[in-house]
Parts: sequence; C-alpha cells; structure tokens
Amino acid sequence: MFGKGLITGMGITIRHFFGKKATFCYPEEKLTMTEHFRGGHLTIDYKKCIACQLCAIQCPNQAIKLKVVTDANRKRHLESYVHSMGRCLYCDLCIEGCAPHALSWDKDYEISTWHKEDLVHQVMTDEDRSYLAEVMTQAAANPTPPPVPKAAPKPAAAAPPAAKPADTEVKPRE
Amino acid sequence: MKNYIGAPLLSALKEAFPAAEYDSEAAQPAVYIPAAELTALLIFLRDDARFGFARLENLTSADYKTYFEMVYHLFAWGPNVWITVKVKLDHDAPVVPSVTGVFPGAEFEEREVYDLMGIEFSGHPDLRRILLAEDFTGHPLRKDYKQAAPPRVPRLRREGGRVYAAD
Amino acid sequence: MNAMLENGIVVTVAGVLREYLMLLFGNQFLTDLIMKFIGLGALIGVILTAAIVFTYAERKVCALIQVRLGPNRVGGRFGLLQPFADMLKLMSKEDIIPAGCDRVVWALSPMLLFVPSALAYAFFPFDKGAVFADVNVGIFLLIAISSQAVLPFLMGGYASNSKYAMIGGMRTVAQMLSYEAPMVFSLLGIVMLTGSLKMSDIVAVQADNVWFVLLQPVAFVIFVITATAETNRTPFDLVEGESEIVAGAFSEYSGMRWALFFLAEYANLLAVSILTTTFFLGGWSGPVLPGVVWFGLKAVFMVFVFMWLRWTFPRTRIDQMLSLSWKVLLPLALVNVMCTGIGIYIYRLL
Amino acid sequence: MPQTETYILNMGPQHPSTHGVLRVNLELDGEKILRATPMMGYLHRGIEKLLESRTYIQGVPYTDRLDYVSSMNNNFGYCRAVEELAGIEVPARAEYIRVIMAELNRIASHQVFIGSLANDLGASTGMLYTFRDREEILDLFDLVCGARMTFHYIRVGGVARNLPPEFAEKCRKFLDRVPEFTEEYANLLMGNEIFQRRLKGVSRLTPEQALAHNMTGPNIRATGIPFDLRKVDGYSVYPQFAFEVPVGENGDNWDRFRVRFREITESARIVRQALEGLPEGPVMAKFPKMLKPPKGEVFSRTEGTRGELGFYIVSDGTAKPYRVHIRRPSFINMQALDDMCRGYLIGDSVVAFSAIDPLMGEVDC
Repeated sequence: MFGKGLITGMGITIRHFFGKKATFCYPEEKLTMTEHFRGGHLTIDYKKCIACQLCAIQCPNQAIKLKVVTDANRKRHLESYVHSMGRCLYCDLCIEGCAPHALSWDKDYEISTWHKEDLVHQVMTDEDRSYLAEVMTQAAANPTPPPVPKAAPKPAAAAPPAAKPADTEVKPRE
Repeated sequence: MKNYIGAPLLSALKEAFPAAEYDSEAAQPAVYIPAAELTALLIFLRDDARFGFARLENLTSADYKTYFEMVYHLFAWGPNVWITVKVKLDHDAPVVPSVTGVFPGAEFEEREVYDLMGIEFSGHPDLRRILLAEDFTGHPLRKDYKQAAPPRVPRLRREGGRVYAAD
Repeated sequence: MNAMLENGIVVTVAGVLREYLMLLFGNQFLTDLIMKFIGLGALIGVILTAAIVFTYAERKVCALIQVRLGPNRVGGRFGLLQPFADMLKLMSKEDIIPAGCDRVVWALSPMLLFVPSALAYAFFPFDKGAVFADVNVGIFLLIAISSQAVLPFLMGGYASNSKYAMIGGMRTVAQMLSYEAPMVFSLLGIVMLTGSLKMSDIVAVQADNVWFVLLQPVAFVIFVITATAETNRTPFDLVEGESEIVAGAFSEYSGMRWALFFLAEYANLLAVSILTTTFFLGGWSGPVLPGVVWFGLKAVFMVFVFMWLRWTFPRTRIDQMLSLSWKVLLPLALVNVMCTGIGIYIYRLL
Repeated sequence: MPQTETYILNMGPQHPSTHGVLRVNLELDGEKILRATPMMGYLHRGIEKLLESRTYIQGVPYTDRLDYVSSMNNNFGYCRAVEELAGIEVPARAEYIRVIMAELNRIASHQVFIGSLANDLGASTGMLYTFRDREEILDLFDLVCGARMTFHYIRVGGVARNLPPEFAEKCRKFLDRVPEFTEEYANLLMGNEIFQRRLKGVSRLTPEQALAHNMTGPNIRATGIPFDLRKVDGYSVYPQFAFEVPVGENGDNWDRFRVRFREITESARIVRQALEGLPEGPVMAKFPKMLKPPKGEVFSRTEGTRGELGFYIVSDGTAKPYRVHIRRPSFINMQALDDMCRGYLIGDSVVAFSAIDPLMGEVDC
C-alpha cells in the first residue's frame, strides 16, 4: 500500500528522536587520540637527534627546513628546525624515516591559527638551544672526548670536514 | 596488464597495417602507428572478430622532449587481453586525429590531453580546455613548462575599521 | 470560578479588563477601541513568540531526529537563548541589495508576505469566545486571505533578478494554487457537517459531539498534506529546495529581510497547525484543563507533526507534486464531499 | 503571440548540491533540461605533475588527495602500479590487509553516496545517519593508521604497519552492525515511496550508452553489465573470496542506488572472509629504500569505489616517475551527465550528479 514506507520512515525518525545521541560536546568532552595519530606539532627529542637530515629528505612537500652545525668534534647538531604546517601532508614519512626515533607528533589537534604565518612552527625549544650552546662550548674547550650522551650511533663519515662550525642549510634532494 | 596480446595476433595486425611497428623482442610491445592510420587501426581492433578490443580503458600522452607520444590502452573484455597503441607526434605542432568517432567515451580524456599537454585533436566535437581556465597560457604537463610566479596579492591588516597593506 | 470555567480564561480576563476600563474612561467606544488594540497586541505577541519558539524547536527537533543534540551552548545546556542569538546575528548582517533588482517590489515582498499570515490569526478561536473577529464567513475569508501569500513569493522571485529566485517564484505559484483547491474541498465536508462557516461554531460542534478527525479522516489527511504544501515544507519544499534552487525566492535576501521570510514561515506553520486543531482536533475543547491550554497543546502537537514530517521525508519533484494535487487529492476531496453529503442525508432519514 | 526561449542556469561552483566545486551549465526550457554541460577544474591541483617531481614512495600521500573519501583505494591502485613497475612481490598478509582496507573504504564511500543522495533529495536525516555509521569505519582506520581522511596506509611494497591486536575484534563488531544499519537505510530511504518515485525511471541509460561513455564502476553495473575489475582482472587476493557483483536492470538512478547499496553487504562479506583467512607474516616487502624501477611503463588498474582507477606510470630508471597519468573514474563517468539530464527536470539534475557520484578531487585531479 502506498504510504507504508512513509510510516516506517516516520517510525525510525521518532525512535531516534527519543534515542541515544551521537554528539560529542567537544570542548568539554575530548576524544583521546589513537596511538598512531598523525597530527599536531612535530616534536623532537633533541638529545636523540643525530642531525642526519633524513626527515627533510623524506618529506614529499618540503615542509621541514633545518640547519645543521658541526662542533669541534665533527659531530653534527641541529641549529634550527622549522616545520611549516601549511605545507605538511601529515603523511608520517619523516617520523618513520627517523632512525633514532627522535621525531614524534605531539597529538595536539587544536592547532588552528588565525594567520598563515602562525603555521610555521619552530620545533626546537629554548631548552634545546641552550643545550646546543652548551654542547658547542664544551666541544670547543675539550675537543677529544665528546661529552654528549650517546643515545644514537655516531653519524657516518659524511660529516663536513670543516673543524669550525659551518652552517649548511639543507635542501631536499632534487 | 596481465594478458598482453600474443605474437600471432600482432603479426596479423602487422599484415593488415604494414605501417604499424612494434618491438617483437619486448614482453609487452606497444604498437606504433602513424597518426594518419590511427582511427582505421582502432576501428579494426574494435570490430575485427579476432581482436575485439571494444574498450578504450585509458587515453593519455607523454612528453619525451623531442616528440610526444599518444598512448591508447585497449582492452578486450572476455578474453581479457590488452594492447597498447602509441602514436609518435612532432613536438612543434602535435596533431592527432580524434578517436571520439571510434570510442565516444574518449571525449573528456582528449580534452584533458589537449588542455594539459597541448596536443590538437582534429575532428574532436568540442575541443576546449577542460581543467584549466580558458585564458590559461601554456600546457603544464609538458616537460619544458615553466610555472609563472604567482601573482603577488597584497596582504591586508585591519586596524580600527581601516584597512592597511601589511607589507 | 464557575463563570471562569464556563466562559474560559481568556474571556473572563477580557471581561474584567473591560469593566476596569469602563470605570476608568466611562466611554463605551473608547473602551472598545482599547480592547481591540489589546487584542491586536496579543495576537502579534503570539505570532512573534511562536516564531521565536519554533525556530528553536525546529532546530532542536531536527537535531534530535538526526541523532544530534542541537543548540546547547547559548543559554544553558539546552541552548534556550539560541533564537535570540540567531536574531541578533540576522539583525547585524549586511543588507545586500542585488544589482539590477526591482527595488520597490523587492523590498515590499518580505513585508507583504507577513501580512496574510498575520491576518489569518484574527479568525482563530483560541478559547471559548476568544476570537478577535468572529466573522460568519470565517473559513471563506481565511482562505481568501491565505491565498494572498502567493503574490509576495512571486514578487520576491521576480524582483531579485536571479534565475534561481525566479524559478522559485514560479514554483510557488504553481504549488500554492494547486494545493488551494484540494484544501478548500477537504474543508467543505466540515462546513456541511456544521452548517456554518463560522470558526467558533465549528469548534462548538466538535466540543459537543466528536472531533471531526473521526468523522472526516480522509479530509484530515488531505488537509495535512495540503497544509504542508501551503507552508512550503518538506516533502513539498520545492519553493526553497536548497539542493536544487538554493533558496528559491529568498535566494538574494539577507539579514532582516530574510528574517521576515523566516518569521512568516513560522507564523504560517503555527497558522496551519491551529487550523488543523480547529477543524479536526476539536479546537479548545477538552476536559479539566482550561480551553486555551488545550488549544495550545493541540497546536504545538500539530507543529511537531509537521516538523517530524519535514525531517523524515525527501522532497518530491515538481511534476509529481502537481499531479498528486490534481490527480489524487482533488478527486479524493470531491469524493469525500460527496460521501459526507450522502452520510448526512442518510443520518437525517434516520 | 508570446514567444518563449530557453535560458542558461549556471549551477555551481558554489551550489549546495554539486558535491564540491562542480559547475554545470543547464540549458533549460522552463523546468526541463535541454542540455547539461559539466565544467570542472576548480579543484585542479596538478597531481600528475606533482608526482613527477616526487619519488615513487613520496607520491603515495598525494594519491590520498585524489578521491578523498576512498583514499585507501587510491593508495592501493598507485602502489600496485609501482609494484608492477618495480617487480616487487607483496607479502600475503599485506595483500589481505589491503583488501580489508579497500573494502571497508568502499563501504564508507558508498555510505557517503547514500547520504549525499538523500541530502540532495532533501532528506538530510538520511545523510546524518549514514555519516554516523561511517564514523565507525573511520575509527577503525584511525586505529590502524592514525588518520581519518588521508590514510597513507597502503604503501609501496605492503602496508605501513601491522594491524593493532584489537583491530580484528573491533572490525568484526562493525561487520555485525552492517545488516543493522543497512536495514535502517532501507526502511528510511529505500522503502520510502517519495524516494522511490524520485529515482525510478529517472536518468535512464542503456547499456550501450554506458559503454559508449566508457563508464565504469557502479554506474555501468547499474545498466546490467557486470563489469567489476575484482572479477574481471581478479587482482590481488580477490579471487580467493566469494562475493557477488550486484547489477541493475534498468540503468536508472534507482538501480545506481541499489547497486551501491548491495555492494555494502558484499564488501562486508569480503572483509569478513579476509579477516578469517588473514595469514601471519611480514606486512612489508623487502626492497631498497631508494626505489628505482627499471626503465619501462605500466598501466595498472584497480576497482576503485567509483569505477576503474588506473595508473599509467612511465619510468626512466631514476627515483622519480617520468610521467604519471591517472585514469580517474569520476572524470570519465561525468561524460554521461548530459545524457542523464537531458529531458528531465531541474530536480532530477541534482539527483543525476549524485547518482554518478563524482568526487571533485578526483575529477579535477
């Protein structure tokens, strides 16, 4: 009979009218992000990083810009590490490519900004910078045994031979 | 492309179209045909009972710097056999006959190739740019394409009801 | 207290007020005039309140049906102040006048739309004896007035200088004109049963006997369908079908002008709900509770039914909608009229 | 003597029901459509060109952005093409996981289709219900790969990481819910007489027309042609599963809807079988990190949610593809829009867009 489907449909909607709701009241209730959630700011465990630049090379969209310095012991350190979130695809290739597992997402999904400029994120903290300065001076004063805690294998011989700190801006390979 | 057309059929094709060329050593040789005989070949491949390539699965082009290549992937559903037909085109004035008469479904794909690669299709019913704007110059998929610098849009800053240029 | 129950709250209050005014002015004419204005104010109050409450209710009902929560931020957990926030937003919006539009007609359209829907309220019996204008050709006048709502839609559609708006305007004309006919014929049965065109008589008859929904179920269904079409709500919202013609005749309106359309829509929604209540659900009649409360409850229930329909059904197509009206509803309504006539004849023979 | 003339109604690119930024010029005679010309390119990002300047592995996340409601299927298609080009053998477990993901994504995509069709018909409630249920699939994907839209889970050589231990249980729980929600859609939408009348007999295409327009996917199956690459090509591990290819009879919008509706159940069947037979083992093939396929070219196709998704890749022996062409099903299916609209009413045109189920990210590439 014509109209049977209409009545069934109305039955469904009235059941949902009184039924359970699917809404999450967002700022009050927050979902926990899953283990592998890709999002938020890139964070770096500075002491683990070996400045191998693989993350920048892996990045498909050149969202990572970093600068590397070499200390008196020919050990490379990050001088600056910039993550342009506007360019980022959140594809996870940088994190998967990181051999010492120094990179990770902070999983903070509340990253909307008013201005495009704010999307450029300085990954290195002030703490990291002071640590860098400390390491550099220590290396300059005491050239033979590196005082840095060895969390990672020594970088390969590809380090620039220059004894004094040299800036090399890394561009992803052509 | 699991099942590619076999050598006997290819030689049969060569008999019918002496101008067609293919590399008999290769595992899946593409059949090169002069532009003038393209539609005749496609009609032959589609209608001949031995071939029966009734589906044009893909139509595209590639820029090899000195010449263009039109690529037609044909599929015979039933025997599930593939064939690749290619046409080499002059790099300066690439023109190829449209295959919309044989496979009407090629209309948008040819327009896309015209738009992005700049290959003319003679006999196409409605040859216009499809993805890019009508007034766009250049063909981005060509290897020698240089992207123009993006226009500089002044950034605005709002202060107390007035708008200033930010920089 | 007894008198109050017999006459109904509204009439009692009005009577007290009138006596007080008589004492104050001592002039019959002046008192009548003031009383009329008070009634008018009350009516407009009802309309505006209805519009405000129903914008909220529509959002809430829609959300609850769609497994959402709906407004829950402005004004507490239930978002009770949402309509005021909406209103504030609409008022502060820029009034965009499209280029090349017919300015006068364009500006008139939203105002004119509000007039017929507001006028119709004059004939509604809210309670026993509480009718602003209890005309003895009430139904006739009501239909005459409500059919005027076609014109503003067409004006808005024509004047906006937009194809979407024009299509919307043309659709309105087709839709409203075709649904007017079955609507009128569905009401004829009731008029035959009561023998009066007076609204208060229709309710009085139902209060004494049975609700007409039991006597005229077919007419009730036809009336609800045509009322949905008259208020341009899903499944007959072709006039503003947002996925087809954006917003139909209102496409180019913004800010307060658009809000007026909105207001008229909800005034109409309440109006047809009240009409359904009056004609089929016994108006203000009901046990224990005062008449005006019964009336309100029934009207709100009908509003809910209309919202429920809206958020369940898809939209029909223009040709299907027209053929439903002319090929199904109108013949059905005529048959209903005939059956009612035969029924009355047999009843009299008995 | 009054004279009538036709007029052009420009629908889109900003229109509530053109699924993104499709623009259609309708030539109308009153409400009747005389001609419908689709105009696209508003979302053109030049992905083919972008892929030429990325390595093969870096290209995968870009395919997410093609058809962004079924990214898994795009990843799958691209990775298969690259693997065929480079001769990489994918481990069995990875193949099973890929099929599970692709079919779950097919369910999700068809839910979006049902929802947007309902929304275009004015029944926005139907849309909310389908999106509510799609959320469960997205939760599964989130669990597996940490993203809800652009998954980048299927990689060249396998999948990004193994399934988390709780996945199988959660997935089964979802599969148990499939009959429940399909019944709900059936009751709310399919059983609804208004819905049926809007779809039945509208935008009819004959099988010949569908073939001439080179349509693929559910659109061609609706005309009664069982052209499903999962059966025709039997790629990946699909031949190991028992499933049917639903076909329509009349080739109208109703059949397009029903074919997709029944595909949800069939996909759920495949996922269930794949979960049962999921072998142990590695999920990633071993191949050099800097992938340099030998010189050559490949055309590889898979059954995407919208039809035949083909990737034509030319390799010049370097780490980056020389040329990538993507055969996008939505783009080619759009050719039928004119035939599907001609002679019908404005209200049918939006249903026709919906029934083709184009995704502008894919159409414009």
